Amino acid sequence: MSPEALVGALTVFVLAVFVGFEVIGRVPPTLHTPLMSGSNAISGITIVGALLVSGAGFGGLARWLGMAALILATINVVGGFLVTQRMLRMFTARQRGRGKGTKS
Amino acid sequence: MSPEALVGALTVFVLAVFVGFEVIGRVPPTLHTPLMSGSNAISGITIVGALLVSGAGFGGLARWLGMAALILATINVVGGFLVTQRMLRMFTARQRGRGKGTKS
Amino acid sequence: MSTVALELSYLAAAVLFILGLRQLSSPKTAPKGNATAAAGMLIAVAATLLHQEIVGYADILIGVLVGSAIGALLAARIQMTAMPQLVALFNGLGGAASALVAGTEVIRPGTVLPGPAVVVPVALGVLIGTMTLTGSLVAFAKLQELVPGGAIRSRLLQVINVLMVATALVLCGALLAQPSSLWVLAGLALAAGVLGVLGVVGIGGADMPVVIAFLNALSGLAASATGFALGNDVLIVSGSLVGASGVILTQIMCKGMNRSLGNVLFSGFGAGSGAAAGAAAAGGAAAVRGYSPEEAAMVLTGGQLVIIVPGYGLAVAQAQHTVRQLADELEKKGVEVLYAIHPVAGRMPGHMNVLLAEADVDYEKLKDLDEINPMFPQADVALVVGANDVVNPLARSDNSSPIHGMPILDADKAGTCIVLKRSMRPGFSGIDNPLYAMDRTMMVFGDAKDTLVELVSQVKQA
Amino acid sequence: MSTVALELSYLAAAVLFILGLRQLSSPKTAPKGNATAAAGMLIAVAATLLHQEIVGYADILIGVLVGSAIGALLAARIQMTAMPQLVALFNGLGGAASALVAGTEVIRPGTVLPGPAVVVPVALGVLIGTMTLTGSLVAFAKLQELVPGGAIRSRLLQVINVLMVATALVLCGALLAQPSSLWVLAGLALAAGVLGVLGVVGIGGADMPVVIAFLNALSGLAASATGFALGNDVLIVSGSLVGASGVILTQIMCKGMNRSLGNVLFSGFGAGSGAAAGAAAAGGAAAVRGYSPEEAAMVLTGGQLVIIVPGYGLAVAQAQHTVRQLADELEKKGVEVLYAIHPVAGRMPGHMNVLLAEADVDYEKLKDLDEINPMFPQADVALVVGANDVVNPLARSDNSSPIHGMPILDADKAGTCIVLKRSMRPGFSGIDNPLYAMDRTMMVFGDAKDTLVELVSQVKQA
Ligand SMILES: NC(=O)c1ccc[n+]([C@@H]2O[C@H](COP(=O)([O-])OP(=O)(O)OC[C@H]3O[C@@H](n4cnc5c(N)ncnc54)[C@H](OP(=O)(O)O)[C@@H]3O)[C@@H](O)[C@H]2O)c1
Ligand SMILES: NC(=O)c1ccc[n+]([C@@H]2O[C@H](COP(=O)([O-])OP(=O)(O)OC[C@H]3O[C@@H](n4cnc5c(N)ncnc54)[C@H](OP(=O)(O)O)[C@@H]3O)[C@@H](O)[C@H]2O)c1
Repeated sequence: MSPEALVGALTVFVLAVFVGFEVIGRVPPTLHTPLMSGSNAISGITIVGALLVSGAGFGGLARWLGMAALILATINVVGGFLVTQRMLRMFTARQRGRGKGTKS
Repeated sequence: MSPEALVGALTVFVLAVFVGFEVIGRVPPTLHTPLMSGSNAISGITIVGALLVSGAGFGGLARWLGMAALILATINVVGGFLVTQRMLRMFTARQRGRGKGTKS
Repeated sequence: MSTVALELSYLAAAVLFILGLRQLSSPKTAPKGNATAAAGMLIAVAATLLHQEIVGYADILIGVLVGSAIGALLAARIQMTAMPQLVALFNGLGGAASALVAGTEVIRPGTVLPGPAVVVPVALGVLIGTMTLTGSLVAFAKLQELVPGGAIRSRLLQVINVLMVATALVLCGALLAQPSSLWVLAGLALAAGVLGVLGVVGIGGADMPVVIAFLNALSGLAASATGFALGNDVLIVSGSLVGASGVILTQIMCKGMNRSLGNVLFSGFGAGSGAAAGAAAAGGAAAVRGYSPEEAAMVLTGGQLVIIVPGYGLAVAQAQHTVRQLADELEKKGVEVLYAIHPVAGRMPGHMNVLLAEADVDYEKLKDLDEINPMFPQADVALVVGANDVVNPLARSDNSSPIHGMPILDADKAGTCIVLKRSMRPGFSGIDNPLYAMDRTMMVFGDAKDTLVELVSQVKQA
Repeated sequence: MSTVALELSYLAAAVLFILGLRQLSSPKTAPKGNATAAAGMLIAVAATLLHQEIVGYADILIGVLVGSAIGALLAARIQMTAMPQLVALFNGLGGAASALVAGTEVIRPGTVLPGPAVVVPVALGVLIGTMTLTGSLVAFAKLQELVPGGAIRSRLLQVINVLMVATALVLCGALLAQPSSLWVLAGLALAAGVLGVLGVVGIGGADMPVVIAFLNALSGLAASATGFALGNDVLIVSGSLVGASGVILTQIMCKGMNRSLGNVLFSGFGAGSGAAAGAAAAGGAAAVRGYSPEEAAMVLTGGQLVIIVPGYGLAVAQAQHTVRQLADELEKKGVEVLYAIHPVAGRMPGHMNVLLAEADVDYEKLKDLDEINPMFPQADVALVVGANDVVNPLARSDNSSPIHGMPILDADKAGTCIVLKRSMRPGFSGIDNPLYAMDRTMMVFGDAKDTLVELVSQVKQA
């Protein structure tokens, strides 16, 4: 990466941090546990890096490292989103149950 | 600009739009007029483009266009920030006046 | 200064802009916010001046000096009531600067044949920037009453409009083929200029504030487009911040008027208001009786809670200081005074707030719609100073009224409603206001400032 | 798929992540938000798979299948009470993946000698990622009670810590000189791993939630660093979103406990709690009298407003469903039931909310501190279920108490305070709770679930 590209990447980083603080600051305490697991799943985005390594046809160490990265990242992504969904369903189950009776 | 750089620029644009909506959405109606003139002054940032053109030592049309751009952008920036400051001072004058008496 | 250092400075500037706008979220921190943003601008300018590509400072010096002098003069001299015009003017200048910078990018000496990734943003920058310029100038002229404020519409204009859009599209295509053609660029600017003029000419003068907010958004987008053309992140970021701000303000105003942006831009709401006004004035005047300031002063001093409802007439009469005096006198007599601020009272967002702040009214006494409406039934007096549409009960009750559904201030629910205006002429929307004919309403005719001066002296004596 | 198309897909993914997180701002839209974010991930993965640089799919297939199977199994099987551990585990895995990807970037075949703009982020990615992994594993082990939860501290550990920091710094320097050296990289990972272990070993088990939120932030930063190394914007954006989320959660928790992050990470608050607990149990038990569930049930049914204060003991006893049953029975009898949720009740942020949501409690009945505290004086009963520190009045009154200044729920201000716990042992902070000795307090000793079952049947009969 050239130094200029680095500054570009830094710009993206800084803006994303601002977006993050603004957006996350509005999540109510009720949802802090799902927020934690959900944002955790998002941090599994390294999966795209792992895919590029695993699919590049490297041999030797790079191959095994890529494979390990891929497995770990996939666990993080799949597990993270599923468990978050499971938790969030609980929050809305009650709402849906009510909906049947009163059309709320 | 290469197509890749264009996508990078687009990323920056999209993130900044998110930041803008989050941040501006919190400005109370009381401050909407200063917000308008203040953000207007910020849009005078084209002044940096005008400076680069004016300082490049071009002759002919480019020089005059650059000069015109520079004058207009400077009016926008200087006038915008000053008038915003003038308005905002009004909002706080009252507060400061009170401060003397009660140390609020 | 190396390119990396320059770009880091730009990043710092962008961060300062964001922080500055964040501080605008409260009147206490707002002045610091403006200073923060200005500091960001200073950093960006200083870093650019130190950049290696800058070879001559003569032109720069002239440009900056001339621009600063004009800007400072305008900022210092402008009357608070003329703020809408000034913002419109600045908007236009910003748009013009963006268009010029974007255009120069393809025609300057030494430019290599630019690809579509440059030409498209250049075309957008020129197009949006020039539209912003001419549109803003028309808005300025209308607000400054240099030209009549009514909406001008005709078949011919519509035909020209369509022709110009077509021309602009064709020229954009031509620019892609011949990126450095000065003539194509000039043609594009011309078409955009005509579009800007026609677009705003067709909008009634009273709708100008929405137009200004919208032009504000456009000037941001023009800066962003220029940023894309130059590959400059700070332009992109600042432009989109301003664009977002303009869009949000436009939305808020449209909601406050219960209209859509399309309706404002294309329907010429203000076009017929002159005629309607005449009719209403003729029909309505007979029904109501005028009261004298003395009578009004007696009611005012007898109350415990007075809610002042300022409107556009306050700005016209420049009566903000006198209102403040009246409030002070009433407070001395033990009457509580609050101000009810409607989101679209006046002619630009936050208009009333700025006026009253100028008169040093504590901003904690300025209550917005949701906060104050439940208090009207307890209020002894609602003192309506040059407001009309924002207190029109038809908006609540009459389904067929053009302002139906617009949220209004419930001044009619106060014990007594004292209205200061010059005549029975309607306000911006051109429709009658049944509030004036209510039993519990006292109309005090005359210029708001004159009446208020009278009221102040009466209250003092009471 | 071309690079431009790939990057546009990544931008779309980033936008979906942001929109998803925005939708997490309300329980109603939250499930959609999670689905939105997952859709973003799907787009990013699909676009990557279609990219031209991918030549073989065999490894990918294996990796994705194995990973998905394990992930799905864990997500489906985990008990709600074990959520903290699971989040810690996932955190660690994400950090490890980031470290691996970052490391591979400099040692993979065909890499050109990378400059500092690549090496520095790679070093950061490996360092932060590995620390996140080992730290999270230790946190997992403590929470799962595989190792004792206490804070382990000694001079020796501190010396090793300092040595490791020095080693890591030296190795970072070495990596700059020899970017593709496998051994330097492995050494760096090892040092970071030891640092992660030592950092978390020194923190008391009950402080783990803060640690997990902090590790969450770190895993985001590791992803960001990897993004810098690969020049990949979606990694940078997602990583910083997660980083911001982790930082905000850490702040909230520290504020709820009235401690600074530094204090949590370095002071070993939980270290002495075992001893203190013993002392307190011995000293306190004599002073208070236990009541039977029958007596408590009578008080409960006699009230009009009962506020339930759940704490960590609810999670330990897994009594969330039984609490819900009790509330239902009380409501049938015309008693209003609300829940008071302290921000740090339980062992992770939002712990109580998740448990009660699992038991189908309407989230509108869950009130936070500011909302419920003014209601305690009107409440007939505060039913404290396995909570201790969050209702300790010493936080209000005793300046010398370690929890002084921590905001607490005013359960002591209710008409009667019924406390369900097993003994007089203190909670996480290890300090005595004078609430238990108050006149108006009824202690009902025993496992919360058993007591609640008893209460339900008593209330039914009443
Ligand atoms: N704020 C915004 O951003 C914005 C933007 C676009 C449109 N608008 C529109 O503007 C309107 C604002 O409502 P509003 O109630 O503030 O104003 P209004 O409905 O326009 O009414 C203003 C009233 O002030 C009176 N007036 C004018 N000069 C006066 C003077 N010197 N002394 C005393 N009275 C005077 C006029 O009556 P006389 O002539 O009889 O004196 C007029 O009826 C709304 O319809 C809104 O939709 C606002
Ligand atoms: N939420 C977070 O994110 C977080 C993070 C870090 C630290 N913390 C700390 O954790 C504490 C949380 O406060 P808290 O009031 O919820 O919990 P607590 O102060 O830890 O007290 C929990 C109480 O539950 C009782 N208990 C345990 N198992 C039980 C069972 N099966 N049945 C009945 N009672 C049982 C225990 O008493 P017996 O042993 O006598 O039964 C204990 O006193 C705070 O000090 C907070 O700072 C929280």
